[in-house]
Amino acid sequence: QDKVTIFAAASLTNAITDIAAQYEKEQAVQIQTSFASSSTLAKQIEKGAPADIFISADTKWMSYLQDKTLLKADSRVNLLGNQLVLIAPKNKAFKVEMDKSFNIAGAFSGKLCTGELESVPVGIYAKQSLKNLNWWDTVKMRIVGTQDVRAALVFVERGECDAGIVYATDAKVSNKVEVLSAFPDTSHDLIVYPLALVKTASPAATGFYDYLKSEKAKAIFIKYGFTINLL
Amino acid sequence: MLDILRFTPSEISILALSLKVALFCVVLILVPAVVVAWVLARKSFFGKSLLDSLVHLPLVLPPVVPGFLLLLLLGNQGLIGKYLHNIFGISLAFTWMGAVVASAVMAFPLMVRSARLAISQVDKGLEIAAQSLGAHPLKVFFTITLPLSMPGIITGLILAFSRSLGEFGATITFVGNIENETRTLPLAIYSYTQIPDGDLPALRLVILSMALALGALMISDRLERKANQNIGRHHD
Amino acid sequence: MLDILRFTPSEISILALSLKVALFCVVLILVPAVVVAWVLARKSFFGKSLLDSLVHLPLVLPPVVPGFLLLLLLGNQGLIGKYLHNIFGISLAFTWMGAVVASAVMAFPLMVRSARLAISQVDKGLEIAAQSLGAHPLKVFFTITLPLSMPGIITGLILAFSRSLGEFGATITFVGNIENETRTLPLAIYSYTQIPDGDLPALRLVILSMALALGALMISDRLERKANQNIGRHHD
Amino acid sequence: MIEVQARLKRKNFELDASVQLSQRVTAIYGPSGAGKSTLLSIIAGITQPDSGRIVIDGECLFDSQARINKPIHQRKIGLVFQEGRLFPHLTVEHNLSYALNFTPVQNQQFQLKQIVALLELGPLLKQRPHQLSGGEKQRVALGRALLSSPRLLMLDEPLASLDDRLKNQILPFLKLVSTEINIPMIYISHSKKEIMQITDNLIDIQHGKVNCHL
Amino acid sequence: MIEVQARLKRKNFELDASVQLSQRVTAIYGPSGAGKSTLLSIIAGITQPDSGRIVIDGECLFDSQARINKPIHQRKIGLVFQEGRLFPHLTVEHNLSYALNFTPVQNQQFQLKQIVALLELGPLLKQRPHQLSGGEKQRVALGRALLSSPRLLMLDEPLASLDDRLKNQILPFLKLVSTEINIPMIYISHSKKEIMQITDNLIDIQHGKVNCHL
Ligand SMILES: Nc1ncnc2c1ncn2[C@@H]1O[C@H](COP(=O)(O)OP(=O)(O)OP(=O)(O)O)[C@@H](O)[C@H]1O
Ligand SMILES: Nc1ncnc2c1ncn2[C@@H]1O[C@H](COP(=O)(O)OP(=O)(O)OP(=O)(O)O)[C@@H](O)[C@H]1O
Ligand code: MOO
Ligand SMILES: [Mg+2]
Ligand SMILES: [Mg+2]
Repeated sequence: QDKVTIFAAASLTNAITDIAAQYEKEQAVQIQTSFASSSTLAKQIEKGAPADIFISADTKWMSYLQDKTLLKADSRVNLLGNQLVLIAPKNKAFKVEMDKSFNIAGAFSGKLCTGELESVPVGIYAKQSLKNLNWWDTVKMRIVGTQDVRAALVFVERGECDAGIVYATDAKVSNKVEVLSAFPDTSHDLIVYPLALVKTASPAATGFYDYLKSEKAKAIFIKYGFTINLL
Repeated sequence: MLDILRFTPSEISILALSLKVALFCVVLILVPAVVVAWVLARKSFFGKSLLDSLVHLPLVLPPVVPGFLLLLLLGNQGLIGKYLHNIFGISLAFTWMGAVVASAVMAFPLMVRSARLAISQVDKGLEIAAQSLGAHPLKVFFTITLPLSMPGIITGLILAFSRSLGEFGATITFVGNIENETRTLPLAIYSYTQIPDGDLPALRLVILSMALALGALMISDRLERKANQNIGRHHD
Repeated sequence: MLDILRFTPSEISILALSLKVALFCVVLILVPAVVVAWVLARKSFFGKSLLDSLVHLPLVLPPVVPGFLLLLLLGNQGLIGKYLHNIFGISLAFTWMGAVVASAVMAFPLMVRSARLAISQVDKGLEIAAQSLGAHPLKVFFTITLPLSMPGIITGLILAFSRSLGEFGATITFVGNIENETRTLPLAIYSYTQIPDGDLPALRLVILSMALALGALMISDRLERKANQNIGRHHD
Repeated sequence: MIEVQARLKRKNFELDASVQLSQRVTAIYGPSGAGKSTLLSIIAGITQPDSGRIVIDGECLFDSQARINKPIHQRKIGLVFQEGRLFPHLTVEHNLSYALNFTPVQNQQFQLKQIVALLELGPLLKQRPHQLSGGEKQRVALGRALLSSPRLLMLDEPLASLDDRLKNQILPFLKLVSTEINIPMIYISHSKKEIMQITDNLIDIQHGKVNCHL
Repeated sequence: MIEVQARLKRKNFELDASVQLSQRVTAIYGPSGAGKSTLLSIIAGITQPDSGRIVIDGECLFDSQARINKPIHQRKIGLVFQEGRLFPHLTVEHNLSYALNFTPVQNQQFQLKQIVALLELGPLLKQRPHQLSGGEKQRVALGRALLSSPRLLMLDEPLASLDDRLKNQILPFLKLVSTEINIPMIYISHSKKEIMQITDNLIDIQHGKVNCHL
């Protein structure tokens, strides 16, 4: 039986697990998954990890591999998109306007949680948006960086942070937070999850690679809140 | 080549923060760990296994889990943290003191085990001799048991200090990654590993960590040698 | 309520994998750790501080760093791993054996420190007595030093085993998070923290980890008690 | 007045003691393994007998029926152990003065200087136990016990490694301790000659059996 | 024929020994702290003198000028330590037979049974050292040293805690060992009476000074 190994960013854990299970039912192929942060996965692939397919949570790490010509030529596509949203704990919602004139600092008390600003993708997008909205200077002292987007979500869910910036996919599945507003797509770089075949990918991998782009997979991605319009 | 050793003020301040957190960590756990170690080494009681495994728990779980539990308990909205915050005005979440607590929890089992090992090796005949001279058991503990288990306590301290210097998962989960407040060396190193060009700056911080650890080791080795000499045992 | 304790086959297989990795880990480090501990406890030589800090290094750094270094060294394209792979056909990267190596590196300092502490507490007078009976130093080591430091070695084993059970950062960095191969309990717990509604399944795995640790602790406590009795020291 | 009744069963050994001592100094005499050290450690509270009763000067220290068992440090019995048991981390001086830290001055029966002079420990004060010769250790142990100002002194072969000169110097002093300063003494030795120098009150213990009222 | 020249300086103590022993049995006699144990441990290779030379039966064990220093385990000197030093993790039986494991059968001068009977250790074989009385420990230490079939036996107050009956039983045996089985012996004791029973070759050591050719 053929085996296909996919390395995917941890935020895709549910969706990829579901899609793999469905694919295994249809095809006589075993899908092996490994979920970790995009950076870890990219470095592992660089060092010869037996990955066939890679989905990164940002473009940087995909480009990192592409620059080292470790990807199969022309296999890179922007598979998924996501939205950046401002959230608050369920009973602590406040009004916001995504506008430069809005006094964000006065709108909530306490901390604002998001991914670490320099290294974690969601934090990098968040910083761009905050700067674009001219909110950065007034809130930067109150920002708490986290290891990944899920950790930021937890802080808001627990009420430790009164506001947070996460992906729409994360906010959607939590019933303990409220989405206050989505950041305009123009306030930050496009959020994309690139997909590619690793150079050493087995022939069987192409089938699953194609399946990831199919309508069936799309349905599952949408179910978890991703956007597909970039495909 | 040696340019890599010219550290920036921001790197130095990360180092200073790490050092502060690690030092407070060992100070915080020293007394409780020795007490628990003594209890585990010398007493038998119902629930001892439970206490034992509770102490070891942080070692056994992925560090995120203790970090998450700390958040549940000691966060500003946490079960206990709520009162700390409202009544005493102490806030552990997102502060360096929280980082101290997180690494203390992770280092605690190491400290306890070392101290326990040393205490259980202390010759009871000497404790009995001290008692026969009229020393109250507490007096015996402080004048006989404790000094004689000093090498183990120092071992515990260096393990705890090292563990605290390296603590990542529980810290970032409990107090986040906030510059000048909770961004210790491991958190800063981790951040650099997350960006494509981060290898070099990460390496610089790794070197700083190593230097700190080396310094601590040298001090602890000297202390341990002295402690061993004090109790009539020699290194060489 | 007790439904939470009815574990699924997949959970059991994660448990079995973790147990396998942790057991191989302690078996792998036992001998080298005791040797290094003995050298550090009894010998003085140039470079001893360096060896000492090298041993402690994995403790001091965020686990991602040792994990990454392992990838550089022992990955299939790594400096050493290349030869392992090409000549012996051994592949550590992304296999459970790699997970063993990752947790061995992280657990090594704990094992060394405990054993070292115990060895340095062994009465040299007894070793001299054995030598005077004609025993070669190696014989002395195996018949006197080693049995008398057994409590410390057992302490080291339980610390190493626990650390291995809880190892996350180095493992995921070196061998990834692959089901049935490298997804040990901590990695599985991490995976659940990455998905909504993952709290309950994560909790179930946390309970499994605790059970495993409790079992190991109970065994080690019994062994330690026996070892202490063997050398004429009693727990109570 | 010391009254001891004790039974203790070990695998190869059974102790059955019933002694009543009204003399200042009593010597316990018996072959190796007879149970001399065991009897001492029962009186001191280190070993708990299976059953029995220990009363010193009317104060009950142990009574298996009444469930009385005073802890060692409250018994105020000075011990010189057969194996020395000096504190390895303390200098000779601090070993000697250990008990002085918590003995009220008015209860102190000896001065450090006095004991150091008597036992010729002056040059050794700064040394640690592992730097002492066998006889030196025994002298320090003896001094340490005396300085704890006990109401009863029990010595387990205290002079075994001492040469004749030191023996002859210390024995009279021990006698003095017991008569002048009023510390009763139980003295263990396998040397009849040594014992005779200090007292005529001999208790003979054989195979753990002793029944004697002096 | 044993030739020892050694100098050693410690803080409060200076050893300056020059002895030449051609007798089977030699006793070393001297007050507490005179340096008896120190001299023994220099001969055994445990303590290294500042300078000197040790030759036994023509074989040089130590020579500070020629930089010879044989390790302890190759000197084949049986030791009975003043403090016993029994292996706490081994039973009496295994303490006794420790050396038998690595002594070739043809070199074994005694049988375990023989030693056990002589020293009356039969009932204690399964016990551990911490379960022994003081005198029992000394007997085990003696038996252990004998069973290592040494070419020289050095005893540091081996009978200090033994009662007269056992002493009188073991002393003749030690004599026998030295004459019949041809093991030379150095015997330390502070008891002149004890020493006289075993040999007339006395070496007196005072304040670390000894100069004697027998
Ligand atoms: N902890 C113990 N466990 C079991 N048996 C013991 C223990 N301690 C001593 N014994 C045994 O009890 C008996 C009496 O021992 P004890 O130490 O009282 O003798 P002793 O009269 O002091 O002898 P010695 O003059 O040789 O010191 C001995 O047979 C000894 O083997
Ligand atoms: N390790 C050491 N360091 C420093 N001084 C020591 C050491 N060991 C012994 N001494 C000192 O050396 C001197 C000689 O000691 P040694 O043990 O040889 O005496 P000894 O003749 O055997 O006496 P005893 O009959 O009391 O056993 C003593 O004054 C002692 O204090
Ligand atoms: O790759 Mo992540 O889990 O979105 O930081
Ligand atoms: Mg005795
Ligand atoms: Mg001596």
